[in-house]
Parts: sequence; structure tokens; C-alpha cells
Amino acid sequence: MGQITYRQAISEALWEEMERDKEVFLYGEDIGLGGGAFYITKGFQEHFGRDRVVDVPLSEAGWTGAAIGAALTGMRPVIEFQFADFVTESFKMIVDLAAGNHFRQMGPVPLVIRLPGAALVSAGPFHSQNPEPWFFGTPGLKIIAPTTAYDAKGMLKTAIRDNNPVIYLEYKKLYNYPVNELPDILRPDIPSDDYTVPFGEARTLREGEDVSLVTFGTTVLQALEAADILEEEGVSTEVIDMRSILPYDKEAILRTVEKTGKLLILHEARKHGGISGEFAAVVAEEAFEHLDAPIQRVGATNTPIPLSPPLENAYLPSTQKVVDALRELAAY
Amino acid sequence: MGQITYRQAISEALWEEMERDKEVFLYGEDIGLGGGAFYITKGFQEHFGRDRVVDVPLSEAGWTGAAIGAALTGMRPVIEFQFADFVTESFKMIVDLAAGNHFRQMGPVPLVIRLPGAALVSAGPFHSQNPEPWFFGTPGLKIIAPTTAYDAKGMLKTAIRDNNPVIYLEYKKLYNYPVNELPDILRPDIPSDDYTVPFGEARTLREGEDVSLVTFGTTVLQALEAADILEEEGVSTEVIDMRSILPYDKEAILRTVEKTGKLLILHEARKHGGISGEFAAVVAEEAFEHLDAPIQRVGATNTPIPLSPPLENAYLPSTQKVVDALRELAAY
Amino acid sequence: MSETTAERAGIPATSDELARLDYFEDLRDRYLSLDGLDAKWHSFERENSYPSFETCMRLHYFMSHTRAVEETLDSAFRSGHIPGTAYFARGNEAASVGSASCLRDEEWLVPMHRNCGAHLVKGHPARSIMAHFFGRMDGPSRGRDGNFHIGYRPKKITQLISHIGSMIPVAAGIAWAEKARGTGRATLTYIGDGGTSTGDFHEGVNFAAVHKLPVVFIIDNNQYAYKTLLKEQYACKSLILKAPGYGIPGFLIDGTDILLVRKICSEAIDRARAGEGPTLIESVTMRLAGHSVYDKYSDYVDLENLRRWTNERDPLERYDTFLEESGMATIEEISASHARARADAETARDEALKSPFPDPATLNDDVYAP
Amino acid sequence: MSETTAERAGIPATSDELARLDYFEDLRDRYLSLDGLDAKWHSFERENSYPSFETCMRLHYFMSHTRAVEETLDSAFRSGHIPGTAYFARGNEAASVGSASCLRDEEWLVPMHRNCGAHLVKGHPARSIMAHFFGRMDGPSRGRDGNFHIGYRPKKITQLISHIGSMIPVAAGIAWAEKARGTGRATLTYIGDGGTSTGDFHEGVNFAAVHKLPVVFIIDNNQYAYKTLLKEQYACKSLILKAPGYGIPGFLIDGTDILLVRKICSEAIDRARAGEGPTLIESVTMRLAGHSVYDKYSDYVDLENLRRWTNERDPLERYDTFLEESGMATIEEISASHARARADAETARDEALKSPFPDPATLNDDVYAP
Ligand SMILES: Cc1ncc(C[n+]2csc(CCOP(=O)(O)OP(=O)(O)O)c2C)c(N)n1
Ligand SMILES: Cc1ncc(C[n+]2csc(CCOP(=O)(O)OP(=O)(O)O)c2C)c(N)n1
Ligand SMILES: [Mg+2]
Ligand SMILES: [Mg+2]
Repeated sequence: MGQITYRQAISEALWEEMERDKEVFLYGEDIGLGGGAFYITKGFQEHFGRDRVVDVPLSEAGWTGAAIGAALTGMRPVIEFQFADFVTESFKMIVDLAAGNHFRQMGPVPLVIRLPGAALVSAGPFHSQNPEPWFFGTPGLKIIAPTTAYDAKGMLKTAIRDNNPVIYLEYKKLYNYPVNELPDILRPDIPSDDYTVPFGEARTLREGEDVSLVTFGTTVLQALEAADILEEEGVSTEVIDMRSILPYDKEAILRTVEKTGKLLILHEARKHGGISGEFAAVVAEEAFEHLDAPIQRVGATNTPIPLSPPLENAYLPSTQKVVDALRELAAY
Repeated sequence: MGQITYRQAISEALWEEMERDKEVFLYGEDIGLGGGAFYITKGFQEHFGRDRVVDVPLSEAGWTGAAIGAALTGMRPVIEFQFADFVTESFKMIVDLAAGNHFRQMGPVPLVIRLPGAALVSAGPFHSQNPEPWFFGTPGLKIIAPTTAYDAKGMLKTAIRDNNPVIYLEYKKLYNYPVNELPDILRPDIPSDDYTVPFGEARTLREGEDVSLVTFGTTVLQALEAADILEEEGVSTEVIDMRSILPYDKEAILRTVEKTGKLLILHEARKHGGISGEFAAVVAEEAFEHLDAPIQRVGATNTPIPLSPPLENAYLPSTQKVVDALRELAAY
Repeated sequence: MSETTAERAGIPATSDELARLDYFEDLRDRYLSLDGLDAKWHSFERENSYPSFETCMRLHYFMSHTRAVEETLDSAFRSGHIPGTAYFARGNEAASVGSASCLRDEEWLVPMHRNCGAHLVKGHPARSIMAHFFGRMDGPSRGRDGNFHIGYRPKKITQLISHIGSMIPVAAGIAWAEKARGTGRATLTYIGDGGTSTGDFHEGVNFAAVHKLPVVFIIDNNQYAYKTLLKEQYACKSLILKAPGYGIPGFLIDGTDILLVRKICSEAIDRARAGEGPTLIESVTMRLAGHSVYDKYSDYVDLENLRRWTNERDPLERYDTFLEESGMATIEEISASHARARADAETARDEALKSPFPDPATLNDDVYAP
Repeated sequence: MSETTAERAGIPATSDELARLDYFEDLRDRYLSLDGLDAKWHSFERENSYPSFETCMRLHYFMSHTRAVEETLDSAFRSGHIPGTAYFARGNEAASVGSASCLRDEEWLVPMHRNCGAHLVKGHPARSIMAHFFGRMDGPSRGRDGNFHIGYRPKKITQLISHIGSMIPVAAGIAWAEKARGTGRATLTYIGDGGTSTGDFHEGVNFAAVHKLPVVFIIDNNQYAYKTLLKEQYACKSLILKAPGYGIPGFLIDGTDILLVRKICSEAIDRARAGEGPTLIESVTMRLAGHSVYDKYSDYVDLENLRRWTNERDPLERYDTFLEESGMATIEEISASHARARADAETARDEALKSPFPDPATLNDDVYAP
């Protein structure tokens, strides 16, 4: 039992799974000798050898395809993209090749695709993207978005043991986030024993009566801050961390809407074309009777991600924007 | 003035634009000597020469990138993917390179991306896909989905004259659809003079009072059939062809919801993760007060596209499914 | 700069009988015209390396069976039994059968859409292939896919996706797994002349070269990529000139000569098994039919040249002649093999047509693996 | 099979002084060790082809200015003026300046992230580069991007996207437009050793080769791709062995020797202008600093080797020595050039720091072109 960073959690999950199952191996640029851009696999190559921690040529489509090939033989590759943004190089391999393989009766593709994504400070248009909207509509894929170290570790283990291609979103901003600066609810103790966290189950971070706030990823932090602020104003906000995006916990969304009648969906990705669209549509279809107010969504503005701080701040969702939306809903 | 097929309309638009502006040129596999997989450019190379109708190596990312390069110098490439499905090869080039270029102050990218898409009969998982969900969330792109020959011709001209990358969806099923089998509303006369059709304006195919049906692409046919059936049952359906998906005519959607209070969104792409999610979310946010029933959506099932006829039929949206949804809405 | 083309074109790592520097001048044109090829391509010393009678007849049966299966499918298509389209590979029987016949049962085959013969010789039953084409439940994809987008797990054959090039990295990855597990097994894959232009080809071959993987890449150069000519596809004189750029050996062979194909491929596969890394083989053939059943190829091919290839380089006829002239088999033995090959194809079709269409209720099965 | 490696490695189309067959044995190791390179790389007969004094001093100024601009940016980073990160290219000054100095004003430059020198010599003002790094309105992207993701339209310089390899097809397409318009202009682009592994590299070079486009591809082989070594990146002995596989000429050069770079590049650019098609040039250098300002490169580089390259192959020092020893310039002239180069960099920084940050209200501008 103890407290570790999000980065350590990912690192530990990889290490433990590689110890547990020798068919688990890693492909990635600079992950061997260099330990990876974010040092997730520092020390791995010394321990597991060059055949299981593989520095690959700069060719994402090639090694994604190779990982799929290895997975077809029953191995369990975990591939690291240096930045989530570069997953566009392998789009075809993931969406066309890996995702439908089992449906086409060609066997499972146990593949974990690690994507260090989302905004850090001023990382610019190609080192800050939220990739989930690109993949969300593809049956056969799973998409996971852990925000706590506990979930990061437990869900990565689940991903590695899953027999399907899993897109595992990592939040660069959280890698080295000081544990003691996190709200308590975001730092559950990590068991010293092996544990896993199932996919498809949302986690209620905060119970509330007046408004529901459904989110995932980096904006979990803003959601909690905003809920605190609203609390002081006498508005009780229920905050739900989806954690798993595909499959997603539809029941959890419908339940909270049933309870509060008011829904705000929040994510770092752009609002336009974001996953919140699907969530809102499902609620508008299946919980229409329970809605007491327009469904609101907060996400990034509809522009590419800019680099310069004033622009980046204007682009990203902020606690203030969340507070405003919650207030509006509460007042409705 | 006259009637031509959808395929002829596309062909004519290309021909006339190439005559009008010598900076317009074509890249595509087999488009020169062979006239393309669907014979859209048959006879073009003889007339315009090998420098303007270019048979390219089998390398979509390469020639998409090359087209972007040419566009940066002010030329106006129109690129043909043999099937829309293969656009995944060029995903990065379109989403990362072309789309944000103007935002990054690096000048316009006047590029038209022609994607022969959607289901034909039993074309299987890789020759039947609806690509728009992959691109819908990318600012800087435009996405067009004409269903009449009139729109196909007029919007392709608009696309070629536009200074932004435009994804131009073509429906293989409509290419050679016999003109006299189309409902009148889907075969407006083609002017003999040059004309264009603006982006971002929906077209009301049928006025109605009870239910609104918003759609685009191949399902326009099913929408009209279903509306006929409902008419006989005394339900009046308003049918709207979006035509332009990005930008899309939000006002047209909000207006029809205001009028009928009941909305069905229909497209051939999968319902889950389809563009209908965004449309529904916008309505749930901006026209909530006007909604008298849950927003319904009909689209393909949440599986990859299968080939064998019984499976393909089960997969695709059908007139029956549209009728059922409309009935349910009307009865609500 | 001094320009001595022969020096510059320096051909690396081809089998000595086949590679001469001056040989690569305008090779792309020569493929088409056949001029000058005969003398050199025949110089392969087959006498010293004839396979056994059984092997020779097995190869014969599978080449003939391949032709028969494709012709049977073609007429099934004309009778409306095939939903969608179909690609055939008339002219590529020797290249497919000769190469895949070198694989062991436990080794993976990663075929493309012109490798019907590879499927068959690797053990994929014709009935299964036909049921797949017919969209039936007994096809390996249970109706989810069709055409030569087909694999067969019981015999370790992968299914390609349509996106050309994609399977090259997959083959490299399978070979990576074999190497990582130390199995000593080789992997065999194919790519078209068009496919060599894809980024995936480059990334996959490079990956295999860097990791010295046990994989053999055969370029089925049938001189067309749909309606695109070789000169619109690449500018080098032969595609094996790509081999030194990956640091691997490359061979150029006449893909209509099954014994030559088999000899070079088995050497390459043995090197792979021995841990000596990948090999690139360019097998030159001619696509003797349209790109697909829908293709009006007379619109764009050089018909005179096609006629010459058909007459002079039909792999089956060449092999019939060889078997007979070498005294390896009698005319009767040869005819009996053809007859059996065809009868088996027809039986397979009849059986496949009895397979049911998939129940729409199965549509949602298997999107996810358990 | 007989294995005579030298024959097989047959090196095509390299300049005669630089290419010897046996030269390519283990070249990747030799790059690292420097062993055996000196003798041959110095054999270039410069005496016959010295540029004019003015040109020599212009090259000197821009190499020195490049170093000064990057060092100024580096210290600006340490002072917190650069949001995000920054890549520099210490060691690549000769390759960047020498090559891009051959371009005419009206010709396009398609640089990568180690080509600061190419920007500067092509006419991109240091002030603009710095404002870009500082995230200011006066940078060419108005704060939308930063680092060496930078272009400059007034001087026909494209902006790269981060995805390595993507710009190779773009350069080919620009060259395609030049050819289509019959301008007789060349296009120049760069790619790293790592970048040659990308599918885009392959597709773009092939496209240029097939269409004989007026473009020159320079491989900036600085022996590292971030933390990845050459032997993990490719298995051939030299990357110019890829040239014959595309049917284009290839040259291997010492990228720390600016006059050599300039000579070979200007020949290649002249061939492009004359309609003779693309050229591939491998310019070997060493990345003398970390991958980015955040990189702890001492973790993974061979420090002894780095020290040798720093001492023996610093492009600026080599050129200073050459200018002096050849009598081309006096020590005073050389020092004055350095001083001006640095003063200009510092002035540029001071001016750039005066540029305002973008107003958040501008965020939504320009998503679409009018
Ligand atoms: C990425 C991609 N682009 C386009 C196509 C359409 N297409 C199918 S086969 C073919 C030609 C392939 O040529 P080649 O690789 O030479 O193989 P061949 O058909 O001649 O055996 C093309 C362009 C495809 N399947 N995949
Ligand atoms: C497609 C892609 N994958 C990964 C990266 C991350 N990345 C940035 S630079 C770099 C190394 C590039 O090496 P090389 O091409 O040799 O250029 P160098 O930095 O050495 O000049 C990597 C892996 C990237 N930018 N693009
Ligand atoms: Mg071919
Ligand atoms: Mg490098």
C-alpha cells in the first residue's frame, strides 16, 4: 500500500506484467537505451533484454503493423508512441487492420497502444492532441483514459490481459504531478498485491444532487475544483470520472441524469466533434424524460491547438468555464 | 439544362474547372490511361495531358503530401482515392498537415479530396466505409456530401474554388443510378451555364409538420421513401438533406426542430460515433425547449461492415428502420 | 561526374546465374517485351537440382488446381454466386505454388490477393476458399469478408486487409515473434509491383532488416498495378535494387518457372530459418487476365505483348513441357494430374454452394474477442 | 551463392572522390569512430573550385550566425523566454548553410528541425525566428506554433509539421508544381537518419524519381535519432545505397566541410534545374548537443566519440582553419565575421523580446482561408 505518481504507476504495471507473462513485450522509439521520452521504461532494457524492450526505427506504421503480426501469433505487445499525436501515422493499422480482425474471424489481437497525450504547457499543435475522437467510432477497439495512479496501474494491467486492441490514453500533465497536491479522491492507495481495474465502469468522484458533471482525463481536476466552488454557492455537483471511454458506462450517465436532471459533459478535447457529442445524444435519446435543462458541454475551442501561452489558455477548457456552465445549469 | 447522372456531374465539374483554370490538376491511381476505377476521368488524359491528369504510384500518403506541396505554391490539386476507405493511408497528411496550415499562418491549402465511399452491394469491409466521422472533428477541413447530380456538380466546383482542404464525399451507389428512377426532388435540372452550390446550406427536400428527418448521403433515398410511407399514415415528415457536413447548417436543424419538436437524424455511417451525435448534442443544448420527444438516431449497427448480403443488409440502415423510428417519434 | 551506368547500377546479391550488371539496362521495358530474357533466364542449371518425382507432381497438381479453382470461381462469378468482386492471378501460379511449397506446416504464410496457389499448397482447402467467395458460413470469415481478403487460421495463413502494403509489417512482426520465441521458423509474404511504392513496404522491410528477422519478401511483379504501368510506379531498373538499401540480399527471378522459384525461395527460407535474416525476391510474371472480374483490361494493356506472354510464358504449359521433355513424367501422368486438379475444384465448388448464408443474427458476434 | 560483399554492395552514383566500394564496409561504425574517414574525405580537390572571397565570407557569416542564433536561443530558453521546448543543431551548420546557400531567392526551401542555418542563409531574419520561439506575434505563426516548427512565406520556406517524414512528399509536390509550370526552379529539402525509416520518405522520394522532379533530398545523418542509434534505424552500410533503388543518383559527403557540401549540392541543384531529376545526398555529421534542450544526452551517447567529433569536426572551426590556412581570409577578417554574426543574433533577440504576445481574441482567426 502506498502512494506513487501516475508515471510510476504505468511503469510498475508494465514491469509487473512483463515479469508475469513473458509474451508481453514493448516496441517504441527510444524506449530501450534511452528509457523513452518520459522515462516510463527506464531500466527496463537492462532487466528484460533487448528482445523484450525494443528500440524501433522511426516508423510508427511499420512497428504498429509488426506488433499486430506478433499479436496474431499470440504475443502481447505494448507499443509506446512518443506522443499521442503521432498515432495518426498508424491510423490505418489500428482502425482497419487491428480493430476488425476478430470480427473477420482471424483471431484476437491483444495489443496495447500507449498514447502520451493531451496538453502539457506550450507543447504546440503536434504534442498536445487528444486522440480519442479519431478512434471512438471504430468497433473492435477499446479506449481507456485513467486519471489516477490507481486506475493507471490497474487499467494498464487489464489492457495487457485483454484480448483486444486497447488504446490506453496517458496524460503527460499527470505523469509527474506531485501526489500530495492531488485531491484525496484522486489518490487512492495502491495495493502492494496484483490488482486490476475493469473497463466500462465509471467512478463517482463526488456525490451531488443538483447538477451532474461527467468527465475524464485532465479535466477531472477542473471538475473537482469547479464542484468545490459551486458547493460554496450552495449547488451540489455530482462528478463522474468515466475512466473507460470504449466501452463506456452508459448506465452511470443515465443514472446521474435521472438523479439530477441536469448534465454537463466536460473534456479537454474540442467540444465540436468530441466524444461528449455521443454521450449527449445518448442522453437525449434515452433519458429525455429526466432532463430538466439543456445538456451542456465544455471542451476546447474549435481551432487547432496553439502553442503560445495566451492562446493555449484561451483554447483549453478552464475551471472558470466549467464553473460558468455549472452555474447556468443550476440556475436553469 | 438537362439531366445527367451523378457520375457525369462529377466528371463535368472536373472537366469544366480544368478548362477554366489551368492550375487545377488531378492525382490519382489509374486515373490517366485507365480513366479511374469508376471512369470519372475517362478521356481526360488525352485532352489535358499527362501533366494535369497524373497516374501516381500506389502511395496515398506520398501523393497526398505532394498535392499539399503543390497547393502551397498556389496550384489547385484534386486528388482521387480509389475508394474512400484508403483515405486512412493519408490521415496524417490531411488532419495534421493540410488542415492546420492556414491557422499556422503558412498559407491556404486549396485541395480537394475526392472519396468514393459508402456501401455498394457486398463491397466488403474495405470498400464500403463512411469516412466522415474520422475527419469531422478537425478544424480547418470542410466536408461535403452531395446526393444529387446538381449538388455534385455545383459543390465540386465550389470545392475546387475554395481555398481550404475539402473532403468531397462521393456515393458509389449513386454514380450510375438511373436518373429516371430518382424521385423528382433528387433530380433538379442541371444548368448549361457555369453554376456553383454554396457550402453550409442544407436543402429541404420535403416540408412537414409532425416530425423532422435530418440526413445526408445515400440515406436521403430512404428518408424520402419513409416519409412517403408515413404520409399515408397521416404523419407529415420534414426531410432535410444537409449536403454540407462541415460547415453544417445548424440553423436549418434548429429551425426544423422548432417547427416539429421531434427529430430523427439518419445516416449510413454507424450510429455510434457518427456525426448524428454532434447534431443531437447541439439540438439538446440549443433547442432543448422545443423538443417534444427524445432525439432519435438511425445509422448502421456498431460492427465493422460485413460483406455477405444477409449481414450487410442487417448492418445498413433501411427504410424499415427509418419508418419505425418515425412512427415511434410521431406516436410519442 | 563520370557516368558508367553499369558500375552505378551495381547489382548486389542476386544469384550469379541471373544477375549481370548490363542486364539491368531498361529492364522494365524488357519485362514487357520479353526480348533478351530467354537466354539468360534459362541458364539456371536445373538438372543438378531436380526435386523428386513426388515433389514435382505435387507442384504440378497445385499449380493446376490453382488454375482450376480460379477458373471455377470465375464461372461461379458469371453465374452470380459471388457477391462483390473477385481478383484472380492467372500467370502467377508458379510463383505462388513454388514459393509457398517451401514452407513447413507450422510456418506462417502472409499472402496477398494474387496468391491463391500459396493458400492451396499451404493446405487451405478449396472448399473453404470458395465458401468465402460465395459469402457463406463455411468460409473462414463466416461471411464478414470475401474475395481474396481471406485467411485460414488452421494452416497459419493470415487474412490481408485491402490496404495494399499493410501486410508487409505484419509479416515482419510474425517473424519477430518467431525470432523472439526462438522457433527457427520462417515467414513468407508477397507484395505487388504497385505495393512496393507504399510506405508500409518500406517500413516493414526496414524493420525486418534491422532486426534480422526470418522473413522472405516476394515481389510479385506482374507488370501492372491495376491500370498503372511499371514506369509510373518506380524509376529503378529492377526492384531488387532496393535490397542493398535495406542491407539485405535480393534476387531477380523468372516467376513463371516453378523450379527456379522453388530453388531460390527455398534457399531464402533456409537462410531465414538459420537466422541469417530477410531476403527480397523479385519474381517477374505477367498478369494474364484483368485486374478483377470487372476490369476491362483490353482498354489499357498491350495486347500483342500479352499474347506473347500467354503463349510463351504460361507457367502451367512451361511446366508441362518441362516434365515431359525432361522425362520426369509421362503425358498420361500429367493429364491425370490436371484432371484431378480440376475435379477437386469442381467438387469444392459444389460443396461450398451447399454452405448456408450467415444468419443476420450473427452480425453482432465477435466484434470483441472474449 | 558466392558472397563477395564489395561487389554486392556496389555503390552507384557517388562522386568518384568519395565512393570506393570497400569504403562501405561497416560504414555505420566508422561514422562513429571517425577511423579511416579522414584520408578519403579530405581528398576532395578544393583548390580547383574555391568560391569567391565574398561567397566564402558569406558562408562564414551564416555558419557563425547560425551558431550564435542557436546559442542565444539556448540561453533565452534557460532564462524562461521560450515556451515549450527547442531543438538545436550544433554540428550541422555547414550542411545547412552550404546546401541552402545554393538556392535562388525564388526557389523553395523545405527545412527540417536541424536547419536553422538554411533558414538564415535563405533570408529568414533571426528576429522572426526568435519571435517564433518566444511565442510572440511577430513570429511567422503569430504564436500558433513554436520551436523549429517554423516557416517563412516571404522567402518561400515551408513550415514542417512534427510528424517526421511528412515534408518529403511536400517537397516533391512543390517540385512537381515547379516542373508543371516549367519554371526551371529546384527545391531543396532535408531529412534525418531517423526520418529515412518513415514510409513518407519512401513514398516521397519514389514519387520524385518517377516524375523526375527537380528536388534535392539531403539526409542529415547526425548519427542519432533522439536516443536511437544508427544500427537500430537501418541495416544498410550507407543510406545512399537507397538511391539506386529509386533509380536516382546518390552522394555521400562529409557534412562538416562546407565547401564540399556546397559543391555537391550545387551540382545536384543544377541537375534539378536542368530537368535531370532528383538527387539523394547523405551528409554525415554528429549531433554535438542533446536532441532538445530537455534531453540528458550524456545518458546514452558515447562521450569519448562525441569529444572527438567536437574537437576534430566542428564545422566552424574547420572552416576558420581552412580560410586562414588557404590564405582566403585573415584572422582579423574571420574574427570580425564572428563578431558581427553574434551581435546580429543578440540584436535580433532583443527586438524579438519586444514583440507582444498574441491577444487571446486572435485565437479563432484564420482557421479557414478566405
Ligand atoms: C492503399 C491502397 N490503395 C489502393 C488500392 C486499390 N487497389 C487494389 S489492387 C491495386 C493494384 C495493386 O497493384 P500491385 O501491387 O502491383 O498488385 P497486383 O494487383 O498487380 O497483383 C490497387 C491500386 C488498395 N487496395 N490499397
Ligand atoms: C512520426 C514521428 N514520430 C516520432 C517523432 C518524435 N521525434 C522527434 S525528433 C525524433 C528523432 C528524429 O531523428 P532524425 O530523423 O535522425 O533527426 P534528428 O533529430 O537527428 O535531426 C523523434 C523520434 C516525430 N517527431 N515524428
Ligand atoms: Mg502488379
Ligand atoms: Mg538524426
